[in-house]
Amino acid sequence: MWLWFSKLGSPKWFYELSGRWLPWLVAAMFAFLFVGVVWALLFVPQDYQQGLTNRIFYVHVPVASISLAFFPLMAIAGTITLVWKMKLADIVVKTAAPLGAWFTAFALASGSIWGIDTWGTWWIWDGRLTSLLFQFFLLIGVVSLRSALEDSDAAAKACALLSIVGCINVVVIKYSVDWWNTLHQPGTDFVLSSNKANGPDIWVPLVLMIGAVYLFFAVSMIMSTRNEILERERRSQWVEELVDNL
Amino acid sequence: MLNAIQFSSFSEFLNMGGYAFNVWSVYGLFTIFLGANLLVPMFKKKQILKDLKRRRVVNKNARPEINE
Amino acid sequence: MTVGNSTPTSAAFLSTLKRDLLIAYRRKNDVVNPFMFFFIVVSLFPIAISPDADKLGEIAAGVLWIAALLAGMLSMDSLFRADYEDGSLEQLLLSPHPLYFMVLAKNISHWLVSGLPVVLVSPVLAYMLNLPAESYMTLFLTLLLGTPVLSLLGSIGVALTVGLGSRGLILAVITLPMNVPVLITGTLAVQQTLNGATLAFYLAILGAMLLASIALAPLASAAALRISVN
Amino acid sequence: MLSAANLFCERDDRVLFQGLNFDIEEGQVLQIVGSNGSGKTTLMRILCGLNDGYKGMISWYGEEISEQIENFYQSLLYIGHRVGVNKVLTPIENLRWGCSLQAQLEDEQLMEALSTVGLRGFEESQCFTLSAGQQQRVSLAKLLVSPAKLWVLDEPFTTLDLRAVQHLENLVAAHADAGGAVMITTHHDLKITNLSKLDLG
Repeated sequence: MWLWFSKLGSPKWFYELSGRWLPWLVAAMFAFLFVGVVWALLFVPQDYQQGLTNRIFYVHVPVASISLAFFPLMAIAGTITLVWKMKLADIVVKTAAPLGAWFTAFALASGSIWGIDTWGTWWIWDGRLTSLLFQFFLLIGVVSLRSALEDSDAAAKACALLSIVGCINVVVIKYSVDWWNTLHQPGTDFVLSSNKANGPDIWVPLVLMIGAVYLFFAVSMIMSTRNEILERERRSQWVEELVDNL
Repeated sequence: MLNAIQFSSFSEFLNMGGYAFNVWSVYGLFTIFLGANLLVPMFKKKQILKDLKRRRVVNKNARPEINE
Repeated sequence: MTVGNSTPTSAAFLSTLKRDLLIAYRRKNDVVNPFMFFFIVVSLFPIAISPDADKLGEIAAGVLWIAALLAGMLSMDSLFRADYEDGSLEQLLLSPHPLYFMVLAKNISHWLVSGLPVVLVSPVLAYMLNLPAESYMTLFLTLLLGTPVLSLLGSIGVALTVGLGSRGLILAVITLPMNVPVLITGTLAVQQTLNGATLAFYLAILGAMLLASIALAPLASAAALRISVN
Repeated sequence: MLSAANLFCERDDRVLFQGLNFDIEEGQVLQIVGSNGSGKTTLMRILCGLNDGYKGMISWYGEEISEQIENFYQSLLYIGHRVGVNKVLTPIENLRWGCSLQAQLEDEQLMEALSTVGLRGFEESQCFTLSAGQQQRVSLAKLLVSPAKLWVLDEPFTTLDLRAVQHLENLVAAHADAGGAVMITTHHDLKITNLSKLDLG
């Protein structure tokens, strides 16, 4: 177990392993995306209340739900950085923060576009949108702390700590915003579908899209992580050999 | 299977039951979102490798005695 | 070598608290400025929105909370800054006592100097903003419990950024979103007690937040200081 | 008392030192020499636990330092480039706080220490009115009253005048004679018996 763990922390090992996995992940991602998008756009029956805007859910829901995973991910990686000083964990914290900001931004944008017709306005202070908005702010905080600290070792630890603090905070914010929201304007949270009984035509494409977005998340993280490894390990022998063999 | 398609014509598909703007802008943003986060790291990798290669060549030429 | 008795942590805690209060007393600007800032920001709202008493009464609690939050955050900067620059922070890190208590002492002194005056003057400003009279006590008590939480949370952000030469607004970007739960509870307390909710419930929530942040925030600040001094 | 085994430190892809081993024993003065940027300050900060960007083992009386950090800090006095003197406080207030972290001392002892380092008459004036050398002396007054066995002094002579330099040198020698240990960086030639040197290149 310990050996496996320390091997996982080795950038070289990760670089080689991920190099072998990446093509398969990319292929799977495109397959899931293609089937999911075609199914969602063409075949899903329209919602009796929301009409064809239900197509928006098939991208909004996967992205929004995965965006909630970023702070826990960063907090776990941050803990590993602080406790075991594992290089790879810090790279995960570093690459996850901007990607998480993208995910959150897209979830916000798609949520508010969906709301144009349903709520009659681009933006309402709905519980979910509000807590996503603050999650976005906190992620931007981690990104800007990283770019402000020049010393990479201090930046690694500072961002790890901020991720842990941020993760606790996001959870508290989530609950307090929900509470605040129910007291101020009850019942405006959007629901996935009002006709759940409709069967597999509704949820199979959703599952496919969730899979596709998860794969996209993995692919993008792995790609940025590999870039970061190349830059940090540029003086090591294996990177020099890799460059020589180009 | 084809008769399960919800639209009878292509223009109807584009129209999205009157929600063309909402649906297509979200899917457009989705494409940008995916594309940016896949292409940017891809180009960055090329850039890094090019950079490392150039530096490697410069180093080799600068200190030939070390590499021999 | 003169060897005195080694210091118990409580004495080191009090000594640090006393030192920081003394510094604040010497640097009166640090005490007066947050207070004046609070006063001025609150006074700008009637000018920007409307002097209409009903409108002001509706937003009074929120305005006072946000002004208190901003005043606290702006004054946070001085929490570790001077100590970092003159090397006292290193001495603090090298003390044989748990850093948790040293940081807590500094936080308490900071709140006494910049938070407490704001809390004390809040009823006066609440009156000027035409907050319903029955809410004065609610506002005062929630600020009393809530502003220390803001200080404790802000201190984490300050500790993380103390080593930065030019920090600009990064401190605000990091710490402001963290204050959302306190802000929600504080302002809801004022609104909901007007509608007949019991104040004790909100005070209990704020009290729990205060206890949790007393227990955890100085630990995070201490860890952040060790990182920043590195 | 303090020993370092196989220390390795790199900063910005540059190895500052590797495979560094040394011991400091009671009664010893260790002068760390090396050119600018050779890692003298970094080494001292690592030994004090202010910097953890190193590999290797540092032990205090044979036991790893992180296992007994409070013990170690009870016996450590560190004076860095930034001497830890707050400018709005007076020398006596600074000294009172600085010492209170380690030991409970009477004000008379502190006053005496301040006049020994040549600050008689300045005890109650705020430090920003004092010169850099005088501020340095405030931190040196701590040496007189601190119970610490190990002194770690980073360039303590820079702002001092000749007499103060002589005085500090005597203090260091006396501390070693009394069974303490001193680690010091300076470009100055120390006239101290049982002085050993560690060259970082």
